[in-house]
Amino acid sequence: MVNLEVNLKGLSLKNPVMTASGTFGYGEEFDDFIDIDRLGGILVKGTTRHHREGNPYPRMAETPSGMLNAVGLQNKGVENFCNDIYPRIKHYNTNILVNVSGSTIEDYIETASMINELDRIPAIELNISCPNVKEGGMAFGTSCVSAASVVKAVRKVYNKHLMVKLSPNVTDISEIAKAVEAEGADSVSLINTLLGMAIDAESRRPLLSTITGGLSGPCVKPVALRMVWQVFRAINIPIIGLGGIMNAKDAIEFILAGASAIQIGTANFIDPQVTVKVVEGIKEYMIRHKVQNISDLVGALEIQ
Amino acid sequence: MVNLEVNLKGLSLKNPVMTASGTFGYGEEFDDFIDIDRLGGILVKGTTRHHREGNPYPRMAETPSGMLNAVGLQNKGVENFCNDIYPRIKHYNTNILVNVSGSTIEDYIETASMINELDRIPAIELNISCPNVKEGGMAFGTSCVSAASVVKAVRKVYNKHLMVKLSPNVTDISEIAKAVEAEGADSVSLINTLLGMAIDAESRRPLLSTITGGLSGPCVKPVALRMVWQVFRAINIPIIGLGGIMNAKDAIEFILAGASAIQIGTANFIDPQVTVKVVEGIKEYMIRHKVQNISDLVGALEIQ
Amino acid sequence: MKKLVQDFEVLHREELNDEHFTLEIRAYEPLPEIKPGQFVNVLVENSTQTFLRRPLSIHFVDYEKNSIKLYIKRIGEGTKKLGTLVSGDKLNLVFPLGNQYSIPSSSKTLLIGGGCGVAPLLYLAKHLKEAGNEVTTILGVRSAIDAVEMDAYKAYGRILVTTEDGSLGDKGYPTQHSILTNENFDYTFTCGPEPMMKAVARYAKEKNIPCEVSLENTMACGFGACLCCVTPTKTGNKCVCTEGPVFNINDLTW
Amino acid sequence: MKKLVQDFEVLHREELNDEHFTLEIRAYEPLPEIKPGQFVNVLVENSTQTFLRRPLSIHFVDYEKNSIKLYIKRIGEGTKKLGTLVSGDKLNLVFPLGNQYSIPSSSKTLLIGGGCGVAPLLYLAKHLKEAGNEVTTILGVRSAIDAVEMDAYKAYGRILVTTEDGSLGDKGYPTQHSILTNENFDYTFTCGPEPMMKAVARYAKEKNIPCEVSLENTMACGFGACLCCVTPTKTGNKCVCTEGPVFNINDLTW
Ligand SMILES: Cc1cc2nc3c(=O)[nH]c(=O)nc-3n(C[C@H](O)[C@H](O)[C@H](O)COP(=O)(O)OP(=O)(O)OC[C@H]3O[C@@H](n4cnc5c(N)ncnc54)[C@H](O)[C@@H]3O)c2cc1C
Ligand SMILES: Cc1cc2nc3c(=O)[nH]c(=O)nc-3n(C[C@H](O)[C@H](O)[C@H](O)COP(=O)(O)OP(=O)(O)OC[C@H]3O[C@@H](n4cnc5c(N)ncnc54)[C@H](O)[C@@H]3O)c2cc1C
Ligand SMILES: Cc1cc2nc3c(=O)[nH]c(=O)nc-3n(C[C@H](O)[C@H](O)[C@H](O)COP(=O)(O)O)c2cc1C
Ligand SMILES: Cc1cc2nc3c(=O)[nH]c(=O)nc-3n(C[C@H](O)[C@H](O)[C@H](O)COP(=O)(O)O)c2cc1C
Ligand code: FES
Ligand code: FES
Repeated sequence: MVNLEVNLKGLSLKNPVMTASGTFGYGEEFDDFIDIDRLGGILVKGTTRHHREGNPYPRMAETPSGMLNAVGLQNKGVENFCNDIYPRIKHYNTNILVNVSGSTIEDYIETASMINELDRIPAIELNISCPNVKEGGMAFGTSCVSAASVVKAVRKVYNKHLMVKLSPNVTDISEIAKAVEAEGADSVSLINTLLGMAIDAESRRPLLSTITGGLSGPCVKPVALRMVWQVFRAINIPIIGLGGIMNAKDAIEFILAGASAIQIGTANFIDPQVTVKVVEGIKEYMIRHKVQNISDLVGALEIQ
Repeated sequence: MVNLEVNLKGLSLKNPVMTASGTFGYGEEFDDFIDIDRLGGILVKGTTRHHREGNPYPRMAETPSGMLNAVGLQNKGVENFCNDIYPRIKHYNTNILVNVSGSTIEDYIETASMINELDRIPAIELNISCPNVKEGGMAFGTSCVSAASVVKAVRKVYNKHLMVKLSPNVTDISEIAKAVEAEGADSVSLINTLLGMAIDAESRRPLLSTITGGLSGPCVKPVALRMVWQVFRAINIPIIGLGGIMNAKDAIEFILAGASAIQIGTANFIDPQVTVKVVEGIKEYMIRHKVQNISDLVGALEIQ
Repeated sequence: MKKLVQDFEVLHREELNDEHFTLEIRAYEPLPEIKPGQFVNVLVENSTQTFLRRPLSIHFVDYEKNSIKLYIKRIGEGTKKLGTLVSGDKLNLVFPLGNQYSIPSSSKTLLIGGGCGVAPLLYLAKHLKEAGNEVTTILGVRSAIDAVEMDAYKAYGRILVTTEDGSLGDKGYPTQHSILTNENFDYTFTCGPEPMMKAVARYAKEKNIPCEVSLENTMACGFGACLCCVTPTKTGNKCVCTEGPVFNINDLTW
Repeated sequence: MKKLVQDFEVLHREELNDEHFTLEIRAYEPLPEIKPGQFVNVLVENSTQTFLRRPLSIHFVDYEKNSIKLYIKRIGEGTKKLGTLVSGDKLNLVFPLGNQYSIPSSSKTLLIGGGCGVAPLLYLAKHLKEAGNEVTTILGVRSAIDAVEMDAYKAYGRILVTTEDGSLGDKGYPTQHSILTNENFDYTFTCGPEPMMKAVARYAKEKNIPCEVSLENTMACGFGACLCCVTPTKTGNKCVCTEGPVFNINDLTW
């Protein structure tokens, strides 16, 4: 039989399929649709030190083969997560990762150290790339110096698997990846959303309350694939690839480009069962192509 | 009647609709389909100092709501343009702009000064952003210093309208725009293609001979609109907006975001008559919205 | 109430007037219990401009036929495409979504709908009647030709119409109907354009009776996963898709 | 030859076997002159995965009916969607595109087609016959069931078949047909999978007779504007859509 297991520097996944933060709630929202325990891992909502109301309505606009969002990290804060949500979801028999966001280094440190105490959370994903927060959430991810500084600070207080989520809104993503690798990141996930904008020509108004927002969905897949490929050749820690994955074929493309595991985001909105279908599709691909271990496909793009 | 005339710092267009370089050949390819004289201007193929064979086959891949290309500036060189092509196309009663590309500053200087001599070419578009050339074509557009240096050099030898085409593959496009404005650019056009990649999961091969290529079409529109909006607030010279424009509604969106004129690229492949339809559609919008001058719409996005 | 993703089969599309149509669709599996006010999220296939699903209220449920009826206004690509479906076509739904209108008992209830906001009211009227309430429905439309499905409402109570051009019923908006001054009600329920719902809310506040409104919003998922659909409430931002679409006006910041 | 963008109306779709079908489409305006080897670029509407047009060879032209016939193999989204069109549906074409096969006179011509590469050969056979040539067509298919439209070819000359499984005609590939060793020809024309065309080219070079092949490529525009469709030739990169799709093998780097 084919072996879908993935080992991300100590974090082991039963298969390479995870969910993308902010698109999968706390997992519970999908209980009616799928058996979450069949996934390699789930990334829960972006979590911050303090409660955040997020941005005003409207927060969403459809775009060609994609969508823009301006949720703005609405969440009840890390304490609420630890006390109320964690007890409710820790029963899942899959890896639960918390996406940690912040506006200051202190925020990140506080939040990460609180999550560090939770037995059933084997890893965090450090979100240094959210484009929807005014006070610097994205700025951290757009320069090597600031990206390194936040990873360095969090590394000191967080001793499990530290995944760092990179912003695609940069000139050279592999430089940023190298900088966070150097500070002890265990893996990198990419890409977060591309900064975009939508306008209603008739009303002459922006479609989002924040004017600009984060672009996701199949439209960003070519950019995401390119970045995974670039980063793969630049660093030695594992890569988690995402951006527009809608089916197993897309997932395989990311793996061939260099991703050890993948995340599925926007596709969950269109088909809440997509994640388990992708697990099955990857299996089917491996059987058809006589690939024994999924790891054999990682970065296996053939270039003459 | 509505007035569609646009004045781009001395370069006057009968309407804001131009074509994007590399997607409109030398104009002649569209003679069968439309009356080119009805357009505000046409941007002919990327032209370099020397003949270029371009990249090997395959050069194109379809993507969700877009395409990747890796043409690689195939052209016969500026001398051939001046001697063979220019005489053939100079009869068009519209603005013919030459997209000038290069690998070194000397290349840009040489090419621009030869085009400077052509009476019927009122402007060049300096392509410092083509992602398909290995030797630095894009590098110029991805740092303020190098962008400034090439504009400065060309400004010395080129004394007509100097439009500079910006790369979207940067962390902060408004910084680059400011840098080229400071060196005397008369206008900026944006965006060139986003660097992307496509893979065939079955054959495990990249779909382009160059592995990565330039993404265009509606999928990039949200990113392009956002960049036009950002640059509009950063500089004082006119902006020519492009990226995924398929119809008049899209064109209006770019104008509202801050573009004084627009270019249509990939859409020409799907409907070779799209440009004149957009001219008509803009007219119709202006009548319906009681807008007298197209310039009244430039940057007229309403923000509470 | 378990949410499902299921294919349905189109039984019948009925054109009501230029803009509106109903689509009756049958499930292959037995339908779960569906409450008035709930909605479905529909996948529009074979359309280049509908990447996300389209939320649509449940207009009616026929458990015998195992079918749901949708009441749809042609707006853009998605709804226009739905308006081309024919008997036998497939339609994929995520459903049933959202909360529901409250069902009082032995009360005099007033339902006010406008535009395609009338969609959830028919099924609500049925439930109200079954719970022993007296039901009065006012539909506000532009012109007589828009006053459709009158007989359906009649089955569950009294049906009144206002038209903007005065071609049928009282002239004006539904909140200007004479019955609002001539009679008293215990409960009011509304769905439609926001200005209309706000007028109904004002009326309810004046009369000091409960008022429930059904809000629309931009939705990506429809089941609480994306947080794209919030509306401000007195207790902070709430998801219209899970904590609504039905809200008591007392909870809103209106 | 002026290129046009025009709507056509589907007259008839005929299923030839599991994979292949023909689509006969009628122009609303009188058709321009169309040469054998030319192609059309078709807009596939109502499909999320076909952003660009799809190039398809012109299989046949009926000036009396003012119609064009396409011969299509179901490959992906685009061709599958075309395979659902029915009489009365509209189809938008950019056409006629590309160059053409040469038409000699009073010669013994050999046409070799494989897969959906047979598409342009029928119309070519007609032109060759009309110019007074003797026409022999060999179709290479997998199995007897794939040997379709035999009668149509017969109208213009001799039709031979090779099947990979030996269920009809000679067993093997079309370049292994016995006629190639038993007879001599003056001209050869081919269209199909590249390995097959290369085998035909080798045969033609051995026999020292002219050979024209029709190449495929990834196309964005189809009319020379994008330079996405180049093929290397002895005189540099050439556009398959304007300088081809038909090339004399002497010009290629094969
Ligand atoms: C809970 C809920 C229940 C609904 N019930 C019904 C119903 O029963 N019948 C019915 O006809 N319509 C209903 N709607 C509205 C319906 O979802 C939209 O009309 C539909 O999504 C438009 O899709 P489209 O592709 O036709 O138009 P688009 O091309 O997507 O949009 C056309 C215009 O409508 C606006 N719009 C698009 N989607 C929405 C949305 N989700 N909410 C608000 N505005 C939007 C766009 O901004 C645009 O201006 C409901 C909406 C919600 C949120
Ligand atoms: C000049 C020319 C004439 C042609 N004539 C015919 C014809 O008469 N009948 C016919 O059935 N087919 C013909 N083809 C091929 C036809 O264009 C492709 O089969 C079609 O574009 C596939 O579209 P799709 O959406 O079904 O598949 P897709 O989903 O787009 O692609 C499926 C597979 O086919 C490959 N492919 C897609 N487009 C092309 C292309 N343009 N060239 C080569 N490979 C491609 C893809 O890489 C992919 O692996 C011709 C191609 C050219 C260039
Ligand atoms: C509605 C929405 C909310 C998101 N919230 C977060 C978040 O809180 N933290 C984060 O790191 N990324 C967030 N993202 C980005 C996704 O995790 C993912 O990086 C992106 O959507 C690209 O993947 P996709 O194309 O598969 O959706 C969000 C995306 C969407 C669409
Ligand atoms: C096939 C192709 C070739 C192109 N060649 C050039 C070029 O030579 N010079 C240039 O500046 N941009 C070139 N571009 C980029 C376009 O001019 C334009 O910036 C980009 O395609 C975005 O616009 P669109 O989405 O309307 O196509 C090319 C684009 C395509 C698709
Ligand atoms: S639409 Fe996603 S949370 Fe409501
Ligand atoms: S397909 Fe565009 S030049 Fe040939």
